[in-house]
Amino acid sequence: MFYREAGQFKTSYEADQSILPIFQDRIAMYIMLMFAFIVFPFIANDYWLGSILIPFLVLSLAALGLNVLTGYAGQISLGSAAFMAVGAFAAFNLHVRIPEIPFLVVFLWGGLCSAAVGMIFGLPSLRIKGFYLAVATLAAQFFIEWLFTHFDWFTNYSTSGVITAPPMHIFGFAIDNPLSKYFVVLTIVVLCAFGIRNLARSEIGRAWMAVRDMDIAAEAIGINLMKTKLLAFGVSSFLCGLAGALWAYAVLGTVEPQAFDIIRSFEILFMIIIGGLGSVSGAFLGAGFIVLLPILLNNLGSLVTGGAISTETIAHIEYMIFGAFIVFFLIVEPNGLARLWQIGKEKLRLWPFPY
Amino acid sequence: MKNILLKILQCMLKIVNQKRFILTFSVLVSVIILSLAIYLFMDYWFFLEVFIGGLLSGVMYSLVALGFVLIFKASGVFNFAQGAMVLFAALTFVRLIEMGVPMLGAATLTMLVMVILAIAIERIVLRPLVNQDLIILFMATIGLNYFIEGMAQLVWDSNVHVLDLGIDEYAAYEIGEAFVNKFDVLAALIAGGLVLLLALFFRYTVIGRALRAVADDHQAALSVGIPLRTIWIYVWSAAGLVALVAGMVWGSKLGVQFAIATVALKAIPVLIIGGFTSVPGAIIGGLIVGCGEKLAEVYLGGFVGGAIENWFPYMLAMIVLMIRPEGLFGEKIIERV
Amino acid sequence: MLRNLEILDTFPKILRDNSKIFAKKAAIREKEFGIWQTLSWKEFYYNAQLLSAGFKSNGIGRGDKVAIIGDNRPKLYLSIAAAQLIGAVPVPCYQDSVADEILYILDHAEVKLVIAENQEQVDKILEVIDRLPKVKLIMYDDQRGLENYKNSKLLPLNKILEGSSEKNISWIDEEIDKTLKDDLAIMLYTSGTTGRPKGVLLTYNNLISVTGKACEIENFTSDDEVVAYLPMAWVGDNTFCVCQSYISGFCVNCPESRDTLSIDLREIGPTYYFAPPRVWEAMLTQLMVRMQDADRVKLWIFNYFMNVSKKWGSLILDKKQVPIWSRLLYGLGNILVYGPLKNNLGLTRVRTAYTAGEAMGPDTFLFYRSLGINLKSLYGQTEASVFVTLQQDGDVDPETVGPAFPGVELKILDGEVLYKSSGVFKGYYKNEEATKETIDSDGWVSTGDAGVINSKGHLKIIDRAKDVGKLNSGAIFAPKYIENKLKFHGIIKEAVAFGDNKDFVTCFINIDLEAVGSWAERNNVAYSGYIDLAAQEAVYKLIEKSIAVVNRDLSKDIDLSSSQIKRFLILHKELDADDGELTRTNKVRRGAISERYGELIDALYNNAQTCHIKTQVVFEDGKKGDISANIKIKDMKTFSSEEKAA
Amino acid sequence: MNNVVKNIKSNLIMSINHVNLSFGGLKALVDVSLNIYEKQILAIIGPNGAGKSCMLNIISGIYTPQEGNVEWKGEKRGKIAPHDIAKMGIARTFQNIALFRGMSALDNILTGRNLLMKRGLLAEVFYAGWAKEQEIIHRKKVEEIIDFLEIQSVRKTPVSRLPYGIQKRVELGRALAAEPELLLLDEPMAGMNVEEKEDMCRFVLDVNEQFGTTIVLIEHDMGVVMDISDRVAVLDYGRKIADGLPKDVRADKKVIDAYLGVG
Repeated sequence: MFYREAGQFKTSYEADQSILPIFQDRIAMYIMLMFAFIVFPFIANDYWLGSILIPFLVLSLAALGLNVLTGYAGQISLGSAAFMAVGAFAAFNLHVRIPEIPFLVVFLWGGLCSAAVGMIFGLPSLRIKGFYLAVATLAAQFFIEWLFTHFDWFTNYSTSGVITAPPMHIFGFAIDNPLSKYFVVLTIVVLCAFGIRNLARSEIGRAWMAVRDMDIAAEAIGINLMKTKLLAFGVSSFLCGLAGALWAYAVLGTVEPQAFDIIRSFEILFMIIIGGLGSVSGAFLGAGFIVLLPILLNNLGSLVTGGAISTETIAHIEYMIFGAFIVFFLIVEPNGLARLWQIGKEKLRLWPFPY
Repeated sequence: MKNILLKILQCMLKIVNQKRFILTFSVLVSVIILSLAIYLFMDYWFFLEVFIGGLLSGVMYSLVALGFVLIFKASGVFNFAQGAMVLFAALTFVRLIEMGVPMLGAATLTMLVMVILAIAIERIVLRPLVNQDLIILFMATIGLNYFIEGMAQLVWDSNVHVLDLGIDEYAAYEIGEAFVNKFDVLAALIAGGLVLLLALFFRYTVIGRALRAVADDHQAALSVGIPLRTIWIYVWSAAGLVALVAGMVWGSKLGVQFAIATVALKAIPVLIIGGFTSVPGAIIGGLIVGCGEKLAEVYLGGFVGGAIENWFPYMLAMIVLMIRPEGLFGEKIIERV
Repeated sequence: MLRNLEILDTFPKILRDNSKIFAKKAAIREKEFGIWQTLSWKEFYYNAQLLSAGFKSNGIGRGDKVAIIGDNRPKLYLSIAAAQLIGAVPVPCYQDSVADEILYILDHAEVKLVIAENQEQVDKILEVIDRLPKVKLIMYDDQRGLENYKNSKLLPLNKILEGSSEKNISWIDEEIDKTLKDDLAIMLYTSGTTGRPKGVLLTYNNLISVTGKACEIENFTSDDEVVAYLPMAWVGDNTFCVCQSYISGFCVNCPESRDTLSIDLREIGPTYYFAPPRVWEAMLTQLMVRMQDADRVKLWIFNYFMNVSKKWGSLILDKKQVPIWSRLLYGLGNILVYGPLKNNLGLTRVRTAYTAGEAMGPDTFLFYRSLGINLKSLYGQTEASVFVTLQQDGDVDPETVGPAFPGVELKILDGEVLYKSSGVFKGYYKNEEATKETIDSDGWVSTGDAGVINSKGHLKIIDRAKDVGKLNSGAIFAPKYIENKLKFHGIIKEAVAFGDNKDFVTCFINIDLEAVGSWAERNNVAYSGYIDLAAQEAVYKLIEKSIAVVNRDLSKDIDLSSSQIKRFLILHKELDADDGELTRTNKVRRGAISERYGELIDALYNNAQTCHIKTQVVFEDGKKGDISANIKIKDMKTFSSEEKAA
Repeated sequence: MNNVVKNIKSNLIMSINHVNLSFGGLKALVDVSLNIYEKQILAIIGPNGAGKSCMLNIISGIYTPQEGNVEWKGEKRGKIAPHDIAKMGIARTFQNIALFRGMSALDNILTGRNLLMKRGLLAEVFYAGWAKEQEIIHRKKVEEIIDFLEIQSVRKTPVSRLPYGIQKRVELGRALAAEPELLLLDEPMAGMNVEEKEDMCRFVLDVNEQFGTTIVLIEHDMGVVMDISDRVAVLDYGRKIADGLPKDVRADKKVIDAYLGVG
């Protein structure tokens, strides 16, 4: 309805292959970015920033990571949280051992370590598929969880397994209040999102999707399955690792294995199922859904029953609703919210015609 | 006379030639060698104790695993919700008892609930997803898992409930210098009984045969007029039954609580090792995992700060996966070009 | 658009000038390999020079004829330019004409060089090459499939473009200076509705004086966009895509292929769009068909706002006074319906749209105007360098074709329209007496069209003068007028009316397969194909309704009320240019039809109820074959003055 | 037109020598030898289950024969990963379309060029420098193929939405994108109507003529095969029963029997 594509013609491949070829979409994107960078910081209070927006962004990043692996490359994983943990602990250790190192490097390091670990646990994917692989990643989940709980070296021999993340400094600025954290996280997440979008539209992205859609054919046209899959594991866990580090530093302020248990892994899986497999926007939509739903429920619960209903009960309802949604989406729209969004957009472009 | 001997010889050869036979055989041999070594070099009574303990807890893994196998055989679905079903069954059962329902009645009632659940699942989840990718179904069961967990704790509550089946949990038999927990033995017996029951069920009932047919080839089964839907309901109900029994056993051991849902996850390595499609596989796998993790815990755990039983089975499973993706007893996974 | 066309009095001169003043601006684009490959005026001019150098070196010089055959492709437009640069005369031919049609033209025009688009065209020419001794060379654009053709006369255009270089084109400047305003610019063969085509000779002066004026009126700028999709051999394309593009420097866009036309049109979003009525009508029909499957809400919104636009649209377009609320309503409609609609048709940016060549249904016409598309009909002829009359912004009457174009004098001489203008052609090539017949001693050109000039001085065309006949009752009979009235109904694609020297009027009907087909689907009428559908009783009923409407219409007009249709039949095949039933511009060839279908016409007048017919047809691949059918004939009731009063 | 064989003595590009292949008990191929000559169209025909596809899978390295060997340009070829085969210059299509359903026609064909592309994570993440350039360069090539196969109008349509015939074309395009020396077509015309078949034939011939690609194709439709191929080899029950010029093969007694046997 709002699309006016007549006259938007491309005279170069560069323009034709750009991320958002349609003018109206570009506008929409700019507006969103403007909101994220300018409007929210002004209107949102610390509660919103600290306990909704930042977690949302970090989880989106993790979901993005898993989406690379599951959505683009078609390799299912139940170990995302473990890779987050690796990122968090790697970052922490580098930081406490060599405090001089600039923070961005620290985060990068977190990502890289996680990537390395991810590739190791990705090795089985060369022989096994589907939930067999899922099991292998489960192994990663449990093993890594155990590793960080039982080896004090990782926790720098702190008496309790829980350690507070030291304060962040970037370019000499202290990143201590929600607002500053928000900006850091936002910037990183946006950059990553565009990075993945770029990958998706270039050689690597196509290789991934080829492997996902029809691995035999992919091989027959000269795609090296091993390299491609491992790369997917690497990139995916890199993002998860980064997310893990951010989660520890920007959200919790503590570094603890419990924050990265299997429940978290599932949470992230749900995000991409609900949000949409194989799309960047899906990661964000899914994360938004999963983050906002509980808050919504809590408020609703206290609103309806005037606080009579226990948070525990709400938690249980939450479980049920999540479960229901997963099943619902898998049945109705396996490609999730992102696909629904797509369809809506198509309809708008064709309006008033039905097809 | 002579040719009879020849026949016997041929039979022997046949058996020996079978791959899985060789595998189990080698496993057994290695176990024996290991135990011999232990017999010679360390406190073998203690070892025996650990070993048997492992076997017994292994039996219970097999019990849970059995639930997976049933459903997997019949519908190719890896039912991640099995754990939740165990929890649900156990909770229902224990709460009914707390309400003063006699044990048998409670059991039957719970069973009824499980059947209803099975039907509901078939209607709401499986039917719409029929002939979708298995991975999709798998993820669906994860959703299902969450739903049931939530429901179980919403309908009942999420406190720890003591389930007393009237067995002294600390009484133990003495075998030489080794102590073997009576309860575990009993549990093992129950499990064994159930396995036997199911085995018979599979072999000798119409549904059982139908099940096997479906397991072999869906399309074929459909074409010869086996009603897939009813089959699924049966299977899921059977899985429900297994869940109930497992729930009772685990519940009375650990107390009925959320934790026993996670116990089910242990069943996954069991299946990987034993193979998804074979009942005996589930049992052997369970045993291997059971004593594997116990032994590992006792003899290796010390070096690495303990609690390795959480991940040891998975590592074991991973190794098996790398070598033999279809597991020790599973049917080979063939891919067509 | 303020350029001195006194000095820039030939296209070569204008082109050279463009290459300076519009150097960087796009001259021509083609959707090829997925993107719009663009030539700036500078490049265009440069390439044209290279080509003409190539022509020269192959012995083409002043006055030589260069035939151009193919779809609208930049290289072909380049060839036109190139030919003109060295004073040769381009002769575009219809790309879909069959070998012997081409043979006639190439032979008659004494063509020396042929520029063919692709294998298809080359094959056609090679088929008859032996009978064309004058043809020295055949150059082709698209290599595909021509690699191992061994004919010595074949030469790829690219070879020339790559072969020749900067150095050997300096002489072209003098050539350009040599061109004079009265030199031949182009030679266009009119696909006469009767007899062989005639070569219309047009000078630079003809074209520039007229089309330049048009550019002024519509104030085209170098930022405008047109889509070139109409046959290059047709004067319209030449005017809009060559002359006007040169004069105002706007960009000509060539679609990727026939089946991507609509997509490409949408991508480009032309600001200046020309289409003959059948295209507009097809667009409308298709639009309505697509809308049929929309859900209720959408359909309601659509219909509601369509009524709004019907009521106010054209008024607003004509800048008339309208109540503010209706203006708002229209604005809302523009967001919800008109805007998206135009966008889907690719007409969002259209500033000026023309229709010509045939009469257009007032409903269709007004539909587009009410969407806010400034659609205007013009009356033109090849002989007049197109423009004879043109409707003016803000004063558009769908019944007429508007007042005389600036610099054109009009008069009606015993029913026939005559005109005089600077655009009047030099004459027919090698056909003196035809020229004399057309242009009289003091320069009046007879159009062969019957028409009237109304009080406002707007011209109204009724029919081809020679087709206007008399019923035995003595009342005048204007078949085209009736046929058009019929064709305004979406379901009727073609109609042929008979009645000259007869007691009453009858007609053949060609149903529109798309429209009637979708109607059939919606009313689940099963059909196997055109022949089957055309014979269906239900379809006859459908057609009867439309004819009844037309009859009622006619009955209102005093001197036409007696030419209401009494009997009709639906033809078993679509009238087709390949069978010689239509001209290449889809005009009805009465002579041909009445001899092909004589028995049917007789049947219409001896009140038979069915008639068997066997006709020979030419299929796509040129093979011939017979189709035969039993055709039903229906009687219609007619309206007398009393009835319409009631 | 193609029955005029382009110098039969043109040099050997691949030779398959005395190949045996069996799955468990059943023998798929028994002592089959086959020569593939440069720039020729070789058709492998035969009734169902004659081992045609197995033959193709051996050539494309998906199966390795238990006995016998395959020589590529005079060198023996051992066990080798399929993706390396592709790098050797052997591309193929599949019997039941194996397109990447999640992608557009354009992307499918682009993917066919992956093996000619450079890989560099960072450059591609930032879509900068050569990463972008190569995208554009290869897009050009792909567009030529799209133009060649006349599928401009569906360029950006997801393949899953395309009609069967067009999908087959896209798959051919994907194989062509790799600029192979040897092109394997597994029943390129299966399940097509006459018109689509004619198109496909034209494309196959054009590929062979314009790019000089050697083509091996499997086909049921005798007629089609005889028209377009330079040489025909006939398999029956895993054995090669005839091999030669189409006209000779058509006349061959054994072949006729084999086909009449199947009907």
